[in-house]
Amino acid sequence: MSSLIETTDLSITFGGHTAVDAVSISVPEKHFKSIIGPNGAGKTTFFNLLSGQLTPTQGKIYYRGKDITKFSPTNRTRAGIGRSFQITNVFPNLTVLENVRLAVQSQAGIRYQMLFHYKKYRTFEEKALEWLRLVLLDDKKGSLASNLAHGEKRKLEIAMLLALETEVLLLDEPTAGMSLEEVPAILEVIKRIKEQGNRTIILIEHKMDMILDLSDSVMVLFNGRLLADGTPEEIMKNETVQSAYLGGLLDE
Amino acid sequence: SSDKSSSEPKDNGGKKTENKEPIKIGVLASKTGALESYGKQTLRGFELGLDYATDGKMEAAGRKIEFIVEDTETKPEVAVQKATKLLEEDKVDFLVGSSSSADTLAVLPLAEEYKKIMVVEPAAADSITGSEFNKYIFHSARNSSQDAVAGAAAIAKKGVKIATLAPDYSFGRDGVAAFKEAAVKLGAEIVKEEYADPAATDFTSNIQKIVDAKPDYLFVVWAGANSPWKQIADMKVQEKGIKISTGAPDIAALSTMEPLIGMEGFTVYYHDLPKNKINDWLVEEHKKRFNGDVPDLFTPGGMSAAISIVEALKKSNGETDADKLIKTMEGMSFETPKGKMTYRPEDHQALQALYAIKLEKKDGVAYPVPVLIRELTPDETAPPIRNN
Amino acid sequence: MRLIQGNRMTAIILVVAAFLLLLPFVYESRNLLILLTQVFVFSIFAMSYDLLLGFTGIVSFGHAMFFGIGAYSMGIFMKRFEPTLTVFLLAVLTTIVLTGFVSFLVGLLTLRLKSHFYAMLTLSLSGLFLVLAEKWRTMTYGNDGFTFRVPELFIDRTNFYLLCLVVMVAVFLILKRFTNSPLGRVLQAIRENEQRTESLGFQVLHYKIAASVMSGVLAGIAGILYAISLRFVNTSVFAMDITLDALLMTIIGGVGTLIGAIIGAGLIEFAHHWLTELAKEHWIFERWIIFFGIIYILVVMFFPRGIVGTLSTLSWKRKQQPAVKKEEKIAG
Amino acid sequence: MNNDLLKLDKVETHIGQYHILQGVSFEVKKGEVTVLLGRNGAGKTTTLRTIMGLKPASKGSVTFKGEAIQSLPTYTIAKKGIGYVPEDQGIFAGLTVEENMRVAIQKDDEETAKRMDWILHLFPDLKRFWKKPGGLLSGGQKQMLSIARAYVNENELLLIDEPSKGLAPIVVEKVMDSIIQMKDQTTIVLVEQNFMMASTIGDQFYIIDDGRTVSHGSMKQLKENEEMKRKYLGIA
Amino acid sequence: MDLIINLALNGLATGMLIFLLAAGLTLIFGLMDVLNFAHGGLFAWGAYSGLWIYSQTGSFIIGIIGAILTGFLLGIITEKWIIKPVYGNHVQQILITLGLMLVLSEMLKVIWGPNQITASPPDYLKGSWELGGVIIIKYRVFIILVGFVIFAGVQFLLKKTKIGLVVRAGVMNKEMVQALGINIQRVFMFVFMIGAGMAALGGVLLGPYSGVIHAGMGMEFAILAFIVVVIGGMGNFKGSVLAAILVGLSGSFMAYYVPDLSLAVNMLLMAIVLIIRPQGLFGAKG
Ligand SMILES: Nc1ncnc2c1ncn2[C@@H]1O[C@H](COP(=O)(O)OP(=O)(O)OP(=O)(O)O)[C@@H](O)[C@H]1O
Ligand SMILES: Nc1ncnc2c1ncn2[C@@H]1O[C@H](COP(=O)(O)OP(=O)(O)OP(=O)(O)O)[C@@H](O)[C@H]1O
Ligand SMILES: [Mg+2]
Ligand SMILES: [Mg+2]
Repeated sequence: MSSLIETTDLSITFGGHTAVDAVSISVPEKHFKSIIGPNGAGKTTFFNLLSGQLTPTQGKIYYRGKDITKFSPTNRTRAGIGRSFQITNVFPNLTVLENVRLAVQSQAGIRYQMLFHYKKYRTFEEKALEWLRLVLLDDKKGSLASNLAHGEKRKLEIAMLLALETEVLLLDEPTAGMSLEEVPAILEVIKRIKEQGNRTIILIEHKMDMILDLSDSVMVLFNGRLLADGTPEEIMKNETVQSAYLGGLLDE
Repeated sequence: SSDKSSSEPKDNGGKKTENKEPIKIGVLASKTGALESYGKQTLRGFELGLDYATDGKMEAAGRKIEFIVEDTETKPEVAVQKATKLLEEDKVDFLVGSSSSADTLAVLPLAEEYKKIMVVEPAAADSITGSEFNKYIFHSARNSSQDAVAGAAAIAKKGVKIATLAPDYSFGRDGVAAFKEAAVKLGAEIVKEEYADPAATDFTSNIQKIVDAKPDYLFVVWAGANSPWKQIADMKVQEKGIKISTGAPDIAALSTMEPLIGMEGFTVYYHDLPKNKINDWLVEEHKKRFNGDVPDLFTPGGMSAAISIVEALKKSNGETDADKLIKTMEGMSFETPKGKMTYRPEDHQALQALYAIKLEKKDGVAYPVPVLIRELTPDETAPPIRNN
Repeated sequence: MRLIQGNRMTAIILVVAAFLLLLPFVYESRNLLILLTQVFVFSIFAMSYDLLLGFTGIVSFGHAMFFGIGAYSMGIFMKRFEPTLTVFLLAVLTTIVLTGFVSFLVGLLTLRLKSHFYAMLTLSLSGLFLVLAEKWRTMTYGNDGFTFRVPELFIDRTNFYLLCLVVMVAVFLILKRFTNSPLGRVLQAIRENEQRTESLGFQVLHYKIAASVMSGVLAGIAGILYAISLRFVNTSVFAMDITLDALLMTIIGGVGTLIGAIIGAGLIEFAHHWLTELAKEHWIFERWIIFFGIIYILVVMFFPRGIVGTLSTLSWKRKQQPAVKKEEKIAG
Repeated sequence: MNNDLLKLDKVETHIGQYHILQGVSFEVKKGEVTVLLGRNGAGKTTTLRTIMGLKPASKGSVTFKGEAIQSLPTYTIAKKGIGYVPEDQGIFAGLTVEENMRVAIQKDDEETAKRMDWILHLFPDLKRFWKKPGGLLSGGQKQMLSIARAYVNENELLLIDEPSKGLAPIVVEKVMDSIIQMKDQTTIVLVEQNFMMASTIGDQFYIIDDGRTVSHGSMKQLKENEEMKRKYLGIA
Repeated sequence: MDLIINLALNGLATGMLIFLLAAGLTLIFGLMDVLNFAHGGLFAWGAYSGLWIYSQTGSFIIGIIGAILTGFLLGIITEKWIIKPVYGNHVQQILITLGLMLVLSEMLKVIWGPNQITASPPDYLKGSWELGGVIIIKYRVFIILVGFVIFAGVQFLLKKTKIGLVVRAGVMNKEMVQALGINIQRVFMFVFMIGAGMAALGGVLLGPYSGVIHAGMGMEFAILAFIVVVIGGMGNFKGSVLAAILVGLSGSFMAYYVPDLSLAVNMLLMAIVLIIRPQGLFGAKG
């Protein structure tokens, strides 16, 4: 099985506290992997290492067999690793549409064009609208992002990631704060992307039903260390996971 | 406040002389900005000068004289803008000004472009009659070299060791260079040249070095509010046998020189130094008009500028053609509150008297008073010619 | 909708530009001409500043550095060589190279320094240029500065007026296009959220440098025109005041609007002119600077987003069409 | 008056020119947990912010212990004994966990110390990162800190906006426990999307849609009424 | 050796003086994140009002107290009318405080005239002691002492009360602080008032130090104060005192050993510090 993303011995230490501790994983192409673990286990930090927001103190990251450990976030995105953020991270004083349009523009590789009016690229706007429709946010396209309700910002966040059309999608709790009513729609989107079968997705979530529903495999982080990696069923049976992460919730 | 900016000629008789147009003089001065007090001195002096030279009639050779004042704000770009306005819109025949050297330098080429006489007052940079000179420029104010020569004349003698302290910009550097030349000529030796940040609050290092050089005199070239006097006193420079010498400034700044009482130096003007009729008139009239104030450092300069213009007009019979005026004014002598001044033909610098003085405490005066040691004659203070 | 609005805006601008173009031929006041020339020069300078402040979100306290480089390059070339058009072009070229180089380096530093710290660094760099101009006396004649001759063509104030007008309009159009280009949109994204821009796949540093160089070169050109208009240059071109002027003009007009920079420059220059004129009418206005200060304060209170910024929000509010909200550039 | 601790009567709130709340009314009884439910953008957060005085009501009244508070400044409202856990956590990023807590503490007495012990027991992670800047905490840790900050004072009423968001299941359980533990002293208004949590600890529910309260009842009713669940919550 | 001591002592005194100028700004700019360009104005008003009161009453101490009170008063007015509407918006802060700066410094000329005014210390602080080759200027010793007192006082205020914390929190998230029951508006006003009072104190102490005060002194020294706050690390009170001393000492020694650079020393120092340690010499990382 050829792996798309591989980490070896990946570690990062913040002033004495090792947030990610020698994690070696390998994610095959077109795979759907979920990461679970207690708060502060290092999940987001692990994402930050994959996407280049942080540089590991140790270890390597390979993408398609190529060492990308030293790549900047920009270059990783361009190489095909896109991510969404746990804490909403959009352009507050631009419109919703413009937020997504920028992602579409980047995807199209129009980066340094300064001679034409941006409206010349009409298709960008249409595409951006499509993405917004997909996440049920098209009615808010003219609002400033800062004026959105929390759940709406989460949707925008997802739209921006999808618009990048990267090969790898790193999703950090995409549905946190999204309403019960709308989670299914977003799930539907993710599922559809999965079914299209040409993307590799890594998902951080605390919603177990979602993880069980979607994942090909689940890895568990614990105090920065990789505790377990296996099929959802295996993981659910793991006792440490049950006692230290899930608690008694599933009993009901 | 009494300095009206554009004073219409006083309605004197109203008798129309044959010559049609009034003569217009545009005066550029800092009415705001860093040099506003200088600007105001000049303006008062200029107005008094016109009055004096025309016997209050405000006309010369039968033509009325009007003057228009513009504020340069002590900014070169404003000076240029205002000067152009004066030349283009008011069609002035003369320019007078201005308070800062930079403002003045910026305006000099305009005088040439519009072929109008510009009488520079009180800006002192050497380059006005030096590298930036053009033939339309007449410098009624003394220049930095004259100051320096006067400063040297007051203290330099054979075998005297002198250290200098000056702010680290054109004014200070030029001043020291000129002083050095003059002092060396008189046989003195310059043992140390110190330049300090003009905005410095601490002069320890400079003073320390000067003390270490053990000079007989410390000659200070300084301008601006932030001055080293207090620290010179605090560091007991005089107690170490080093005499201080500098140019006495205007009255407001004199009051900061309390610590220097006893120092010998020079001055451009202090109202009770010159003994002549014009000065008597100036002091009296000034007091009368400006509720008891005496004329200050640059008041006689403004007056001299006005007098020189009126004199030139009288001689040219009211003709304002610049070439003709230049011929008239080159070498022209005129009486001023500081005695006779002469525009040197070569570079149009007005040769004038300066005063060797000593600062003394006087009863009833809140500031140290410059007391005359001797008058330095125009010949004695004549600076080198540098306009080619 | 927006396009129509945009067109109307352009139309108004064209009409005004045409009017200004004809002005010297119908109206004889040289004084006004000079004042307007000054406005044009500072408009260019303020627009170049707006590119940084309003579009990229970079606060610089040292913009005078580029202005000064332009002014001195022109001055020194004109002083040292014959004031011909060839030398003029050489000076322009030198300015572009120098300001481009310096702004490139300074732009690199945005990588390392954020907000206040970057602002203060630029302040110190322009301070160092000031000292250099002071100390390199063989070249600059110290702080007194020097006068110089300019090419025949520019001696005539009308010609020079027209030149400045044309340059200003050109800079406006260039910057308009620049900021509305895909690249320009990325600049605004950087202003809003640098880190996110990065993870969208844009190389933030490249954009910041592009903006910095563009802005630096244009400021240099403003400096050139300034020097020619005075035919004199001294160290004041590197002073903090010059940067503050750009800052004030941009903010008063409305940050991130370009046209605001022009309006701000016009407003400040004219207010300045009128207030000093008033000083002759009534003694109270001798301290006209107080009124100037009060104007700033009132602008913030009544036009919190600058004149253009606030007016455009108002007119948009009046239309009340929440569905097609115009994109707003916020100040700050 | 009656035993309603908090009462909103036809509250309307504008943000800029937008009419966000267009008539929110509900009553909260002392000692109960009231849950606000509704779609994204329905106006739940705005309702809480209006109670806190952060987005003052333009119409209608907010009554706390019989006193109208809708036009009081936020800090006065908070001083009356209303604690708030905002949706975005509101962590002071540059301050350490300890400092975040210190800013929050209103009274430096024994009670507070006791509560602090209880809190640190509840969220041992906070103790672990006591000297760490709040901005560097993980998402869930921030959420804990935000809750902790509200717990540390003696509040009669707590407004909690989506506490379970970003928390591991086991921590969600702890938070639920803590709410149940506090119930006798503290009344709670909760916005929650985690229906399991909402339905476990809620006594009453209100559903907000398009800035209006459109339905309410006891949690028990809702849990049992499949049709209502489908209609308002899209779940079966 | 004498030389080194002389330079160090005077550098220290200058540093302390700069610290007094910058102390108010560390609160207003460093802590409250207000780009207050009117700081120099407050400072100049302290100098003028304080020295005027001193000349009227003959008591330097009363003059100092008067200056501080003037600073408080101006601080309250400024905060209420000028700063309050523009918290958190740097662009507006720049414009409105520059406006205020112009008004403040021109008003000085209206009231006290455009000329510079001499200022000398009271007799008991005049003159200097000479010990061997070391000259100790009394007034400078006084400045150093006052500097330490102010430092200790403000340090106490920030460390022993919640005020510093609350202000920082308020800058990061004003709404949240209020939701925690704190009247942040009042805290801000109080801190601004203290900052303005310290600026005024700096002003009145500067007068006798340099011997003269003038209306332009505000702008001249405000930049220095900004430099100190930035290289000390924003909002880091201890940092700003160290930075001020560093500026004082380096000015003193550079002027002696590398006089050619003395004009550039402050700017150079700031540039180097910022390039090497972007967050300021004593600032926290990040
Ligand atoms: N930049 C940083 N500096 C210091 N410590 C950090 C930094 N980023 C994260 N940490 C610490 O590393 C640990 C892991 O954080 P991370 O955000 O990866 O957790 P997580 O698994 O995503 O948790 P959650 O589920 O709460 O989001 C936490 O203890 C956090 O405090
Ligand atoms: N500052 C604002 N300006 C304009 N509209 C706003 C502003 N804040 C909120 N809104 C709008 O008000 C509506 C209600 O927002 P609110 O945050 O109360 O929703 P919510 O019910 O909490 O949603 P969520 O579940 O997503 O958190 C949303 O449509 C939102 O877009
Ligand atoms: Mg996380
Ligand atoms: Mg909400």
